Amino acid sequence: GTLDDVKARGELLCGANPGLTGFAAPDANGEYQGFDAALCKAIAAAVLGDATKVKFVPLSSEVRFTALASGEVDVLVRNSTATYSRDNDLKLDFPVINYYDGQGFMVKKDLGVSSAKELDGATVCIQTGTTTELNLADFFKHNNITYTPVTVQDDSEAQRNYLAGSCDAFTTDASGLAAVRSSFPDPENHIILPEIISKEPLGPAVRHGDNQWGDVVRWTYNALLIAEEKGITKANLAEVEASSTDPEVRRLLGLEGDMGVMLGLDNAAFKNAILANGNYGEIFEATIGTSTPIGLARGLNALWTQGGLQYAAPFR
Amino acid sequence: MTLATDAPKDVFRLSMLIYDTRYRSYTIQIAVLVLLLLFLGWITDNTIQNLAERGKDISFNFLWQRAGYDIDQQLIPYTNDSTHGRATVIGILNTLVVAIIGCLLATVIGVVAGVLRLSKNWLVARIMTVYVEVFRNIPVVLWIIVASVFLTETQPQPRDFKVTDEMIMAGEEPKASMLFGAIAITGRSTDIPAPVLSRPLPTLEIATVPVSLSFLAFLAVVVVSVMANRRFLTRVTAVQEETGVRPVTWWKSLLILFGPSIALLIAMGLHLEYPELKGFNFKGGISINHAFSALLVALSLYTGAFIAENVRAGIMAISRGQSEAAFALGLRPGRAMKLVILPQALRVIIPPLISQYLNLTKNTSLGIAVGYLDLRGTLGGITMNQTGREMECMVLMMGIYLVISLIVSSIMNAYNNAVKLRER
Amino acid sequence: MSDSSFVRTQMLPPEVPPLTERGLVRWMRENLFSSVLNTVLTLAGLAFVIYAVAATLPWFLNGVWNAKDIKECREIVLANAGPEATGACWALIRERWHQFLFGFYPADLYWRPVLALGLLLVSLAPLLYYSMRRANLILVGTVSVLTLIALALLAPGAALLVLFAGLFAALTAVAWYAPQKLVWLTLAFPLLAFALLWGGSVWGPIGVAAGFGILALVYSLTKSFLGVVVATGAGVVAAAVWWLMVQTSVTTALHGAIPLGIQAVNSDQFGGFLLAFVIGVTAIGASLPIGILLALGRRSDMMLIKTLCVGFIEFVRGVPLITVLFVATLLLGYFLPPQSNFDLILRVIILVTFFSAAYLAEVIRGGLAALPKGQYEAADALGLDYWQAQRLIIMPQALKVSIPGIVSSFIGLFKDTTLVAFVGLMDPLKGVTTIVRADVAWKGIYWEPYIFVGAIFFAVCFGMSRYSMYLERKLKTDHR
Amino acid sequence: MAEATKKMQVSDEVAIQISSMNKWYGQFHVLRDINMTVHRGERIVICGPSGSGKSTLIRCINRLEEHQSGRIVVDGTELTNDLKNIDKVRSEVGMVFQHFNLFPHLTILENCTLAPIWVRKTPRKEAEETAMHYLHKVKIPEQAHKYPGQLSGGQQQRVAIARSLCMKPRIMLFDEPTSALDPEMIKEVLDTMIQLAEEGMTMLCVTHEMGFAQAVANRVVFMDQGQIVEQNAPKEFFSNPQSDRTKLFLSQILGH
Amino acid sequence: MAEATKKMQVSDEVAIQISSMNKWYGQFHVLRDINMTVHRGERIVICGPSGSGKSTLIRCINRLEEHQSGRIVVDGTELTNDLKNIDKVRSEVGMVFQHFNLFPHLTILENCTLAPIWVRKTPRKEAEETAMHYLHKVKIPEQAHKYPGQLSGGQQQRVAIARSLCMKPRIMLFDEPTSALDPEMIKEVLDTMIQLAEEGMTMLCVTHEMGFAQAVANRVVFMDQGQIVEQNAPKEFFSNPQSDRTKLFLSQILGH
Ligand SMILES: Nc1ncnc2c1ncn2[C@@H]1O[C@H](COP(=O)(O)OP(=O)(O)OP(=O)(O)O)[C@@H](O)[C@H]1O
Ligand SMILES: Nc1ncnc2c1ncn2[C@@H]1O[C@H](COP(=O)(O)OP(=O)(O)OP(=O)(O)O)[C@@H](O)[C@H]1O
Ligand SMILES: [Mg+2]
Ligand SMILES: [Mg+2]
Repeated sequence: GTLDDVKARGELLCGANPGLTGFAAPDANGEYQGFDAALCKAIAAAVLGDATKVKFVPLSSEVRFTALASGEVDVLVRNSTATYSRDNDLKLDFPVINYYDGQGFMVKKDLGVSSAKELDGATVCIQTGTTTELNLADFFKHNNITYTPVTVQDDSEAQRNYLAGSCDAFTTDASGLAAVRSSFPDPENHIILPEIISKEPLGPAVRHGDNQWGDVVRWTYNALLIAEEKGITKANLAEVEASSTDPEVRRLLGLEGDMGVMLGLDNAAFKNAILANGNYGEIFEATIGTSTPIGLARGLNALWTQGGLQYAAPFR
Repeated sequence: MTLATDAPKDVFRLSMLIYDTRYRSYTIQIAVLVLLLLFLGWITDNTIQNLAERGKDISFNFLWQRAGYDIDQQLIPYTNDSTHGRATVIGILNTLVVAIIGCLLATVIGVVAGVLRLSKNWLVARIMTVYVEVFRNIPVVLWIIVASVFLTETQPQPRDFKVTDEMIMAGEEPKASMLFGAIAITGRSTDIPAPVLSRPLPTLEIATVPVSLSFLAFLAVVVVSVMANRRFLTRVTAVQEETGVRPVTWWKSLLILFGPSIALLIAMGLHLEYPELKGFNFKGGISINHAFSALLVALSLYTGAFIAENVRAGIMAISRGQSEAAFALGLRPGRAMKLVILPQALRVIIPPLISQYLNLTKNTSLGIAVGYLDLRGTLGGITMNQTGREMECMVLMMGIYLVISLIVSSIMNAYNNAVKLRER
Repeated sequence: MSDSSFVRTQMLPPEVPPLTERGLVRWMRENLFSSVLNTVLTLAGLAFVIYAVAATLPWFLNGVWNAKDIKECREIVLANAGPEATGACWALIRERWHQFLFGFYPADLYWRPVLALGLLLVSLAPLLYYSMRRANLILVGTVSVLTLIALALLAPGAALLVLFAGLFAALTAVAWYAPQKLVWLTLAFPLLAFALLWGGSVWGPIGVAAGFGILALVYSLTKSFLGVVVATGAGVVAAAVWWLMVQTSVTTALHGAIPLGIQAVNSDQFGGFLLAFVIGVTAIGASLPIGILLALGRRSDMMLIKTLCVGFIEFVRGVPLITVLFVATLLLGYFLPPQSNFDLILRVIILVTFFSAAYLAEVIRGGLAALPKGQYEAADALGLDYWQAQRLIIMPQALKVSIPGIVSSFIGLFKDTTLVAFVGLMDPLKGVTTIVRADVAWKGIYWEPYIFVGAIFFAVCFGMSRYSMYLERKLKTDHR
Repeated sequence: MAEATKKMQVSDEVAIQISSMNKWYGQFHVLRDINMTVHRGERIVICGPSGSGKSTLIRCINRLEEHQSGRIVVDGTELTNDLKNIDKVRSEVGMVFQHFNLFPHLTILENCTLAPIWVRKTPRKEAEETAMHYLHKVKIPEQAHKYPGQLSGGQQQRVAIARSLCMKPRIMLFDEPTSALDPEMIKEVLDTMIQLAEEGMTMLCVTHEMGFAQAVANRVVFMDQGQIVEQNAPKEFFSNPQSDRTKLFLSQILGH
Repeated sequence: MAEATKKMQVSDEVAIQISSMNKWYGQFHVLRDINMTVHRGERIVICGPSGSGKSTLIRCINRLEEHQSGRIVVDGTELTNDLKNIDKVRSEVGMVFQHFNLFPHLTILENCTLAPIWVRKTPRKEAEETAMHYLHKVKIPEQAHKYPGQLSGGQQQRVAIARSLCMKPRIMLFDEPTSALDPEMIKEVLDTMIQLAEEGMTMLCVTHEMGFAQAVANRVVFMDQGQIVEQNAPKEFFSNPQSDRTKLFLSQILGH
């Protein structure tokens, strides 16, 4: 299975978006940074014990699923929406959802529009090769209004067109909209409309049928969530390890039981995963949270305990 | 004299398969054929295995399924309820429309630039040289992007055209206004007046494609007038051959060419529908989106630079002696150009010209850089993405491009054979 | 008619032409204002130039070279030139130039691509100038000096620098004393470049070279009883077996026994112009032999072979490069045995090679057609066999005639390497530019990276096209 | 025959009058103070070393080159920048080039009828008859429907002569008409030219065929360094050259 | 000298034996029932009108063209489709073409050593010595390091002869070796060929140089319409031709 391949290779191949600010993009040194990138690093840490043993493969939206299917990458972490047809027709599996999103619209404030339903006759910028264009078509059709699509190749093109006024509205996942808005010289002049026209559960994808590998991805992610739930951070991990008596925490950190080995990993696997970038909350805050220029609130992605949807199965 | 003995019997030996010129080529060809078949078999086998492993099959059924996405430039009706197959046809038409208009524009640009490059005017020749060199030596993708950026970044927004009551009160002018009150170039599209008929003929639906009878009628009239003009010109030539003097023809020609069609259009009540600012955008008229314009402009300028070189080379290939001989016979420069230089230069220019057309047609696939939904954008882009049928889409797409190219190049070969200079 | 007889006793000296025929006045009259039309054209041209300069010059002049992000750039322009002014933000280039040139290649190893480029130019010398000693010396000398300067700037360490200086001095000496010997460098260059760029064990390239050795060996062993063409086939088959089935295990074993090598660089770290050059040069270099074979095949009188070659050439020339690139990323995986999956760059290079081979085949076919039939007949009459005739007589002449065509194919291909951005590779034009603009600090910057990349493309392509024109002229004169 | 030709009447009427003509190419003084009068019916051979300006002189006469000072009057029309005069002169002066310059995309017949039809406005029928007449004269009527590429060099040059004659010129200029031809073909062309001379055509001919000069020329003009160095009747010119340059030139030409 | 040459011994050994040979180009029967025996040391001149098949005959002998019926035996090796035989014959038969066909990208010396080195596998040193020997023989050793483009036509043809000789052939074929040359150069080449003849080389030569034929040939073969019409010793051939066609041909050739 993929797990053995990764171990044999000593390197995790992670399909990523090379240009989505906050989620994945290489920095000046060519190192991928961001929310999605952090998940890959955590998986690498869990499987190989070293968060740097990951090779990011930049993928365009058009080639991403083929790359995964053909084994070019082990896991695809490229803000991909989990859908029925992708699960079944494209033979993918989405083990977890690491970001709950929804498609929204951004318009310039001086356009005088406050609801997406007022966009009749508007020009809308949209990136091709994603679920967004289907959602968009459905939304306008459903509301009996018309629009002109301006299709563009990638995210930065979309923003440029929007800023230059090639379109009245820019549609993509709400997280993307926020990220984009934050980078504008005048964020206050743009508003994100209240309508969220779709559900966009984003998560890592793996090949259908390789359940063991799917489990590795799922539980690495769950470990990050549980860590946040239990208040384990990168900084206090050593301390917790020494002092904690919570059996779930002890199992998580590999102090008790054989949880890692059960999955074909090391018992310290999840500890390493947390050590890589911290827990889910830490990653969120460091990459896209309110303290970053992108400034996304946790919203749906808060832990269930705080009214969000992020809910990890118990670690036992 | 020694006589040759009888020819030895021609017995077949195995070694003759290699040494005998008669058999050797068969041996080689059969070996190649076997290798080829093995190779194809290997590939087929791999493909079948791979498809099985990924749980896929080969099927073109998706072409009849609902596409679900919108395309902003449609030459025939299309909505997101149409099929992928129809989206593909839209893509092909979008490819062809850029290719055809691009070829025409590039030819005009190329001929003008090529001729000006040879002009005695130093400044103009230099400017053209700079144009040709700059465009030829920078990737066409960059030009497409630059054209798109130029159009979107430097042109005004639709709402800059808006005239509000307050502005009238304050006596202010809107930030932008339409060219000749008819054409609006905005940062998102170019809107031009649309010809509309107030008394059109009915429209027929043939194989889900609406065919306008008015258009057919117009086409028929144009064809007839062109043919009539031909007849007229042959008659004029006959007169010239009789008397030696060519009658003045231009106004009669114009009348024959355009008179009937104009009459028909007036009869059908042709008028222009002007674009008007309504809501967010201009409505009415024909809206040409910028992806199209950018692709068209960039490809025409880029290919035009190459054509300019071909034209220059073609004219220079006609030796100076030819024009001197024509002058010495008393022909004026214009006549010499028409009767002596051009017919010869065209023979040199047209073959490379057609391969430039081919290049331009293939380069339309770079519309991907500005999101133009041509064949690659529909069939090889969104459709492929939404259906996950890479194999089928790619094969179909390459096949279509191939057919287009083969048609163009067979025209080229036919032309080449037709105009070959006769030598001893 | 004796009145018509005339003898000049005193020869006339040449006189200077009348004033109207001299100097600036005449030049202007002839070149700018010779007729009404010309005058109009001149004025229109002048207006255009003035407009273009006025529209863009301030932007260039207000350019900012030193800033940490685009906001700072805008502030500096605002401070320097006032609120209405616009200005370029070259600071981006200043910060990220290395990514445009090298992609994500490790910074401390930049000397390797630079050295490879230097060696590439040196190894081209014998192809371009054959055995012209002076031209060789000038080319090799200039390249050596430039490469050494670049290397020194990249500061790979004094020891290496001395080594390189020695290497280039040696090459320059060879160029002067035995220019033809540089061919050996040309032959070894592909493997040398591979070793330099990708690094890793030295046994890999040696293994590949061994494949060619096997080809030659099998050919020469079987030639006498199989005939040249069949022997070639046998050689190719043997080499293929070696490369595909044996080589990896042997080289791994050798590397295990004697681990020799330099730091390996993964091909996904390649980007920018480094990537463009790697794809362009490899594809043209590798497509040359394939192109030659296709061209020969197309002229062959064996129906099947001719049909195959024509079919292949016409197919490839009929589809856009971008579809070929999509095949490399999307479909090639289907055609190869399950689980075998190799590097995207390699896949792209392979398909681009086949693509350019079809174009080169046509160029070379032109060169072959230009050869008089007598050359083939003379070779036959002297008893040379098919490959000998091709190698010694036909190809040297046909390729020489084709060089301009090959150069322009290369220019076309080099420009087209930008299309690999559409399959996710980091080409300089779109790939690198996109990631640079995804950086929060530079978001919103548009023209500068394109101008920078466009200028480099222009310099390289223009240089090459000028060179090929020069070659064309030279070939014309010595082919009288 | 040769002597008969020479004795033909030369009228007093002036066909070409060149006076104090100078021409420069940039700084290079290529024609210096040329004075020359050609009477109707005269046949003049121009010779001289390569680069001496022979071709340039001949090309000035039908304004393929512009002169910068002095006057050229052809058949009473002065050559100035006036396009009408140029047209007039060109339609009266025929020219035959060293490299024939036939139009390769037209048949022989079309080559010959092109100018009459478009310049003289002759009806096609008539133009074709004239053309066939002259093609008969140069002895290749049977080639009329072939293309120039299908003819030998000598045949092509004869077509070129016929093409010029179709315009019924009063003056013919020849610029080394035989120097691009193989020896067997030279004779064909020279025969044609001699025949033309016999019919009284005014001819200026740049050539190194001294046999031709002796046979048909009224006058031989020797040029060097852009100047007319010597001119004389052929007999005197060859038997008794005056200037040293002429002597040197003749010794080279006749010696080899 | 000429007579001396002719008296040279001709051996009884057969060098080339052609019997009942026919060849077609498509439907066109270009060689018809050719029978011919050439003995070692014989020098045969083949002549005949253009298109009579002379070149084709000669090219059949080293299989540049394939014959369709009949036999050709060269030096005991029959020319069949067997590649080995073809190679063998080609390396024993030298051929000189009308247009020299030197390799323009190689120096004269390289032209001469190419085949010995690659076909005969002679060491380079030795091949160069041999080449210089033959270049001496054709009197252009000093040109060895020039390229063919730098030589005159006559010199090039002599190099072509030397190049063939370097393969030490037992038979030499010449296809109109002088017809592309200017008159002055023809002599140089003919001299070289005469010298070769004197040394006893078996030669077949297509030529219209009747002087050469009279001087060195043992036999003159006259062809017309693909057939051998007449063959005889030169003296009889020229003084007393038998067939009408030969007479007609000779009157044309010698007449002009
Ligand atoms: N277009 C031109 N520009 C500049 N110089 C020219 C031009 N045409 C000719 N010349 C020069 O003018 C001089 C006279 O040229 P011309 O052709 O008249 O000589 P010619 O006597 O006809 O020589 P030839 O016998 O070689 O034809 C030569 O030195 C030539 O180099
Ligand atoms: N490759 C070919 N295909 C068809 N016909 C050919 C070919 N080569 C020659 N011929 C014809 O065969 C005939 C004999 O040609 P060949 O060249 O042997 O004549 P030749 O006697 O050498 O004439 P010449 O003196 O002109 O060289 C000619 O009619 C020629 O047109
Ligand atoms: Mg001249
Ligand atoms: Mg012949």
